[in-house]
Amino acid sequence: MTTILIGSLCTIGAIAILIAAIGILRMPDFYLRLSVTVKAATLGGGLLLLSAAFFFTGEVAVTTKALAIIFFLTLTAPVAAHLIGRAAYFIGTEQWKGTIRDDLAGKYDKETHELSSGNEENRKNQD
Amino acid sequence: MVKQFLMNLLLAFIWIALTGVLAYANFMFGFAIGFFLLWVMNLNESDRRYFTRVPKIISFFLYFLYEMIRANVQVAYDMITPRFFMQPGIVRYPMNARSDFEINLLSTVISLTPGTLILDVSEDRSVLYIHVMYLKDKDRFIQQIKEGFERRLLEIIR
Amino acid sequence: MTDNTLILSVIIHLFTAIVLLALWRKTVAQRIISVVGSVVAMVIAIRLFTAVWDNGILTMQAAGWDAPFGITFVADVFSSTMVLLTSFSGIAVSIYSATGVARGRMLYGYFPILHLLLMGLNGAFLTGDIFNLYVWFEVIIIASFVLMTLGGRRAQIEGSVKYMAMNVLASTFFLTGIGILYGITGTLNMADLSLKIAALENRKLVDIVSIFFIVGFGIKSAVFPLYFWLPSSYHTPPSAVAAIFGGLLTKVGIYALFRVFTLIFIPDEFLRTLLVVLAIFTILTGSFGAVIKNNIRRVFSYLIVCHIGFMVGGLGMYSEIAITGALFYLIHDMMVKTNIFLIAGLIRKLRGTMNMDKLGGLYAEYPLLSLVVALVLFSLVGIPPLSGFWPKIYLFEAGFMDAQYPLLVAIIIGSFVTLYVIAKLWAKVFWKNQPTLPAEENYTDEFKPMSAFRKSLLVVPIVFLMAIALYIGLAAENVALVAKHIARDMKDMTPYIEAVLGTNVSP
Amino acid sequence: MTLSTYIDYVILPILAIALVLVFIRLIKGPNIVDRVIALDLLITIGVSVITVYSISTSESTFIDVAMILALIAFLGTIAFSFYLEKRGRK
Amino acid sequence: MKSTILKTASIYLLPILLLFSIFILLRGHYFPGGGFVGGLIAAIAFVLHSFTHGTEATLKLLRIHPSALIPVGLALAAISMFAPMLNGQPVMTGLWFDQPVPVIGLIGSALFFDIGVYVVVIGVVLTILFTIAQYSG
Amino acid sequence: MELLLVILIGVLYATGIFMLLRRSMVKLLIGLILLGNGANLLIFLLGRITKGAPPVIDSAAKFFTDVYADPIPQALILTAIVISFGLQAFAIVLLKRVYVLINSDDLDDLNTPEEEDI
Amino acid sequence: MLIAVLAGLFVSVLLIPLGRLFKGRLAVLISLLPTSLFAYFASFIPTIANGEAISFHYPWVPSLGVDFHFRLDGLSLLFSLLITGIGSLVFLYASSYLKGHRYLDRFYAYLSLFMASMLGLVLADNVLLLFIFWELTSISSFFLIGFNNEDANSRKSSLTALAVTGGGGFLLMAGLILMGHLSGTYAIQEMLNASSFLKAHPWYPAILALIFAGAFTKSAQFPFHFWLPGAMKAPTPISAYLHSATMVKAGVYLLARLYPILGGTEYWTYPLIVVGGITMFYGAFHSIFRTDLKSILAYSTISALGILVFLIGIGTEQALLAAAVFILVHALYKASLFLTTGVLDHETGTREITQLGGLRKVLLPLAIAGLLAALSSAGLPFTFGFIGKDQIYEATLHTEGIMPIVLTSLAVITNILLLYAGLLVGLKPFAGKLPERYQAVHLPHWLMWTPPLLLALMGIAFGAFPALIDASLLNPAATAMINETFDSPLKLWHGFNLVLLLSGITLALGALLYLMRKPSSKSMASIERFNYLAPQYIFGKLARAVRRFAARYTRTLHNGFLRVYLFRIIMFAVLLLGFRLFTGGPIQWIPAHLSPISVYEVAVLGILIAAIFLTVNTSSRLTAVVATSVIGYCICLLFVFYSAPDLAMTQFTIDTLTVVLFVLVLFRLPPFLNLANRRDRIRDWLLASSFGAIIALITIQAMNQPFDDAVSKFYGENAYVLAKGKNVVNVILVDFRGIDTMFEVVVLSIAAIGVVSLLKLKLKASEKE
Ligand code: NA
Ligand code: NA
Repeated sequence: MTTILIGSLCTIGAIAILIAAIGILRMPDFYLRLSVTVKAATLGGGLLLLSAAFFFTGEVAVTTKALAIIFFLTLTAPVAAHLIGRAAYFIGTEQWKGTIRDDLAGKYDKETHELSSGNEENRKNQD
Repeated sequence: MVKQFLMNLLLAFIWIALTGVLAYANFMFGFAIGFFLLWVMNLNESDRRYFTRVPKIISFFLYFLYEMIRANVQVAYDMITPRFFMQPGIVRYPMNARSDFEINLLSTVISLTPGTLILDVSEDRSVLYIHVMYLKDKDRFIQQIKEGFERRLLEIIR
Repeated sequence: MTDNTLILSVIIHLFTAIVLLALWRKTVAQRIISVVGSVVAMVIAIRLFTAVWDNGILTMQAAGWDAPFGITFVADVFSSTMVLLTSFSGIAVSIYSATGVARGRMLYGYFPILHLLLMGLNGAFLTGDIFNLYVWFEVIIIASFVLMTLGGRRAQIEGSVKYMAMNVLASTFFLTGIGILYGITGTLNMADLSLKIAALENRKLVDIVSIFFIVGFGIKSAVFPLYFWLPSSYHTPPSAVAAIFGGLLTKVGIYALFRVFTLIFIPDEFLRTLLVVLAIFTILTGSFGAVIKNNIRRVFSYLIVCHIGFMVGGLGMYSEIAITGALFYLIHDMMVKTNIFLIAGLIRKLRGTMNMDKLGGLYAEYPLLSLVVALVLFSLVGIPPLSGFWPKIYLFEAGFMDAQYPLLVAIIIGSFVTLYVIAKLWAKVFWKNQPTLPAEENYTDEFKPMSAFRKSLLVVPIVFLMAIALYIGLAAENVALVAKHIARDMKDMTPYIEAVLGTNVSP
Repeated sequence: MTLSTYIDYVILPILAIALVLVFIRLIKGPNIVDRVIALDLLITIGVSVITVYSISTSESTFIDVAMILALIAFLGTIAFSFYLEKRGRK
Repeated sequence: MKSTILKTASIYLLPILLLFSIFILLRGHYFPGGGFVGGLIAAIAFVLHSFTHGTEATLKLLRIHPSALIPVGLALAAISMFAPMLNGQPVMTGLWFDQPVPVIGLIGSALFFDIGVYVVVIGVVLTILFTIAQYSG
Repeated sequence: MELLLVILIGVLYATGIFMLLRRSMVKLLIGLILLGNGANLLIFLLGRITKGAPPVIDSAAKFFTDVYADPIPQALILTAIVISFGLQAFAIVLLKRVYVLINSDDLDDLNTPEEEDI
Repeated sequence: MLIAVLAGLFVSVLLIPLGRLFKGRLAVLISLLPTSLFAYFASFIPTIANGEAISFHYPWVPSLGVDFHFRLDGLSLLFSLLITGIGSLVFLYASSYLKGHRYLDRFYAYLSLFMASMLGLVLADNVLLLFIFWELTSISSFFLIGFNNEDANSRKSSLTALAVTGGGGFLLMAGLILMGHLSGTYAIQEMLNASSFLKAHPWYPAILALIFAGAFTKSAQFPFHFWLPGAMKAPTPISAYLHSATMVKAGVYLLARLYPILGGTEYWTYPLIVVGGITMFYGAFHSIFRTDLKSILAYSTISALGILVFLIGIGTEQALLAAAVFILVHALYKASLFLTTGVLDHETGTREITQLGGLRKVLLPLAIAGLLAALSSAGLPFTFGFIGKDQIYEATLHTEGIMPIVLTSLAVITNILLLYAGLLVGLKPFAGKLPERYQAVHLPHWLMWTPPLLLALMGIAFGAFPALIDASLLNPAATAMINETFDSPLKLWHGFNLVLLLSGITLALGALLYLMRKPSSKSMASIERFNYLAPQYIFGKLARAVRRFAARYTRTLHNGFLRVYLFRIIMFAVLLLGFRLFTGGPIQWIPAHLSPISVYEVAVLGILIAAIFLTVNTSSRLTAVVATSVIGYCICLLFVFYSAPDLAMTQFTIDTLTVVLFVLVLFRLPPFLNLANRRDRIRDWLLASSFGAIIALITIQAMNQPFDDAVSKFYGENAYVLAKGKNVVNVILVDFRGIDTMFEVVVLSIAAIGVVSLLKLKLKASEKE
């Protein structure tokens, strides 16, 4: 019973990861690749870890660790994605030609890298 | 609320000590029993937030899981089919979330669902810039997030 | 029999270094502690030497695990002699540094690293485990690497990049050799390796492994054609550092060569010939370089290379008498080479330069000091009966015995060039009048205005090492006995192996 | 078919293919940021591989390795972002 | 780096990583881990903190300069290495308390040695990285 | 599998050496890293490899009851890794200094003429 | 006797601190040293004359067979007396000659040291001990010749002298050691027993060649003679001492001393006769072209040394006796002439023969000394020189074959020229008219004119009454050389025979030459035209060529390019390893036990190898860093697959930190440039890949060996039981091999300190070292 559960969790996880891999290879621009991979991989990794947690139920410490890893992956992956995405934007990484909107354009201060919320402009527009 | 949570934890550990089985399932079981006992004991108390919050957390978690799987499948389908039908863009999203913790949680959640990714938070912490894969209508997207993740999340935290 | 005392010479430097680190930026206290530490280290080294000389090989099985399971430390006459000589050089450099090294360098860890370097050397001499030897080598490399860059002048940086690249490459060879050695024997203990390698049927593989050690240690000891790092770097650091380098660093490579090629690999005809050929080229290369250089330290650097050839040649001939000669030379060389770099530093203090063309008039101005220097320089040359003379007798005898005429010729050329170069140096630096230099190169004599105490801190180490060199020369019999003892040990390592493994190994 | 063989012959090969695909992206680039995220993804897949491998061999000790990877992998990504941002500001 | 998200995340991550590093340190004798890896993880925790808050802030958080950890750790390791000599045993011989302690297991000189290594590694890594960061910044 | 690892080791040594022979100091450092990895793997392989049996004694047992990987090469490599990390860290900072000095990492530019000796 | 030898050494050491006291009047007191030594050695004359020898033995370095082993026999007594006797006069003379000199104390220190070395040399009864003193004479003469060290020529001359004699010294050392090695002893008396063995040994010619090299360089034989005229840069008392009785005679002494062991064969005779003959003629011929008094003396000294070598080469009893006589004759008149020249130089300020004349009017005692010495050198009857010359002719005439004619005529010509030279120095300055400018010249302090006079008078005295020294000194000396007693009293009058006739011819032609030929700077110039043929010139050219070659060699090898150095080192390793790998036995290609291959391993390996090539080929630094970390992480995966969790953890954390480090440091570095051309890259690839291939092959060879897992087993069995840990790797790290860990941590600490200092330390300009 557990074996089947573990097996299917593994399978789904592995497929999620494979999709992430296909995604990073196929996606036409950096932001899309980033978007796809971060979560698919986190999901896949999480599922595989979950199956490990089930597999090692006899050893509490191991299960804890597996859960801790899941927790960590979900915590850190978005942060890392945010940082590298931001950096990519700074160095002017090109977006796909099919991109339909860029609200970030012109919002960064060239010198300080401070990001404005755009509220001031909105207010100005309203005035 | 914190007091009740700690009490609940304590009860769970006592349960483990009593049964002598140090296993996850046993802990969960002890926690559930404790929760139930505390719920019964606190029926007449004024501050009952703890007891409404736990089910909310669980429901948020389930919602998140559903969203994630749904979006994942959508993206996966797009990925393995030869033609892309996405319409990506970067969207400016004004948040209701204010504290660092709230912003973090919100952005994590948004980022973890496929199709959306937080690129940055504005300096004054009022706006999120989100990269969206399937951006049909900007306003509808903002509406979705507001009604979906942000409302549910703030309900739990605040 | 396990004996803790032999690790004391490592511990003393480690704890001195730790205390010095705790006294970060307190330069006065550092100077005192460093000298005290060196003195204690010397006392320990003397006691170790006498203990080994009187009672035979001492071993210590670290953590109490019998060899070959733990790391063994062994003090035989060879290693305890090296430790003793290191302590002499150490104390001299430690005292000299008190005024000879800029305060800025002391603020950034000069003294602790100096002691860690000395510790590394002692460790390398005392260990009986091949991988542990690698660790000690790395301690030595990184410490010398830091000492070399300390101060960050351009020449220093240039020198240390080259030093680093080639020495790390040497370590890679060494490490690769260890890996293969472990793969074919399953042990790291050198005494155990000795037995296992001797029993190995695949001699070809043994030969191949030994080549890794030849290349690795050959780079460290600056043997042709692996010597390039030495003349690229030894002229760059402060003289006190150069003294340690010149006196001890290449010698630890020589030590390792001797240790490994007498204990683990007994060189066959091919390897012996190889060593002899390398020795010849090393001597000639060093000689040619020394002849044309004009900077005192560059000259000395090439002389190091030249004289390394003498020792490697001794190993290559491999007879007891040849090894005795090489070891005698090693003992002499460690004391004298340390000193000549200290002297170069002193000259720099006096004149602000080490360029022979810009130097002069030292004999007229500092006659007594010059005589001391002369004694050291002539010891280096081997003017009989000074220290460098005696080993050559052994080497010549060995050369005739073994019919190694090209090597003999090379040794004669090397000796002659040393004589000529040193005499030229003497004439240019001490005899010649101080030439008038262009205004921008005007020097100030930093030495003269010093207090008598500070002056003595510079001079005493030189005199101390000179006295040791004189002892080596005039009481050559004692040194000869030591060298002979070691050579005899090397010809029959059974006592060493039995002391380490604690079993009876009948040959 | 045991779980172990299933993992060895199905799951691990899938993950291996994923690794290779990601690595192709790493080689192709074209930007340094592409490579950085490919690297990040490689590590995440590495975590998965180790996890699955530990199930296959029933050796829980490998989970510890996976944990360390998960904990500190993103430091590299952060460092690269840090660098790119600083360089961008120059 | 000016990133609210990272800043907030690092506030949670620092104690978690530190806790984890101690965990890895203490169990090294029984499971993979030990002073070395533990020290590296602890150092990485602080490095992460310094990335977002700046080196100065991290130094303030540490209270003592990391370079001061080096002699402390070295001394700890060295003393636990040489302590057996006072007993007349060879250096590095393990000295053990008889009673095991929960989680850690038996306490002995090997543990103190490992702790010394842990401290040195933290000191070394942070000294190197902070010095570079200050120099570049 | 061993044969493939042997090839890998050969490639690591070869490329390490090749990088060592470049003019750029960054490449030099990378070359040293590659060589270090090669040496580590060589030690590892020559200690004979074992799959899925780490040298950790079972919590219930007092010694190994089954096959286990040779722990000695692992300990040696660990030491070697740490040592090369120390060296690399220092070398990388040295690279920085070199760059500040000559505004490039071309080692040929670092050579100073002998006349500038003091 | 040890004290006698070392007394000079003590005095010279004492002079270092006490030198100031002896700079003035007290300087004379130092002469007590040689005079008392002279008296000491003179007291042995009767004993030695009786055919006895005095030995003294004191152990020093028995391991090497070098002891203080001294022996006083006829030969060494003759030399000892010369050294101390002439030494006494030179010491006295110098106290006045160099009166008030700034470095008079140094002068005496060097001179005492030199005298001690010379004494040691002639008294040593052990070839290595002899060699030690031999080298000490070289080094102390280096200081003496370079005494006027502020003069560039003086420095150059002393360097040349040291280079020539020192170089010869090393060859001599080789010869002596070879000799000692073959005979099993370094003691001369014991070597005598090995004489016939040595002479029959195939290495005998080599021994001779090496020993001759030492003797010829020291005794200024052609073509190594050129250092000697240069050595005239020394103050005249030094020249007098070095070139009459001591330094240059050392080579002659050595040959004489070794004659009983090695002499008498063809290998011995012909080289010595040829070299000695050439030298005696060459020196004499050159002397007549010089106009500087000391130069003339220098070349005549060379000639005289040639004669001595020549005589020892002939090696008959007469020849050796002649040598003994001529050693003494030459010492006396040459010292006298040098000292006379010194006074002339001192008083007139010139040594130019063309400018000097008529000085007998103001320097009468000197004129007498000069004349007597000149006559002695001319071999006028009733002078000691006459006996010397007679003996030489006796010797040459008593050789075999056509040799008598050739050798005798050579000797006659040489002697004619020498006679001319002697007259030039001893007579010319005093004869004729006194030039105006020398009217004011007056006689110097008596310490300066008595020594030459005394020496000259002795020359006459010994000539008139040879019995004074015949049996007591000369016969024992010759005996020591021959090693068998013989009786041949010196005679003034051999009767009217061929020898007398030759002496007459010599005298007549020499005097004629003196009267006919006026020395001029023109004649000097004429010989200088042939300088390019002179050995000095050729040696100089050779030395320059060697220097040029050395410079070229050094710059080619050590050209400053790190990559070239690395290339050579690796090339060396590849050649050696390759040679050993492909010789002496087959290469096994397939290891015995292989584990199965799985997909994921292959994938990781493939990625690894691809990442390696990406690292190598990328033009972006950052990509290189990314690719390097991929390599690290993949290796980490391999470590997991092959059961090394601790390694995997460490590799991973360290790789991550390395990335951080790289990234922090790489700021603002420009992209890689492809700085190497195609050819270089191909060459480097060839070398690198052959190295990689060799490593791979060696690994396979090593894997074929059965693995010995005793140590590993021990760890597995005892890690928990004895060391109380279950993670065996960790147990090894903190217990079994804890020492490694302790000091690996030290490595890290040093690296950290290094980083701090490298980045923070900025030395002030004033902080030089
Ligand atoms: Na999303
Ligand atoms: Na560990």
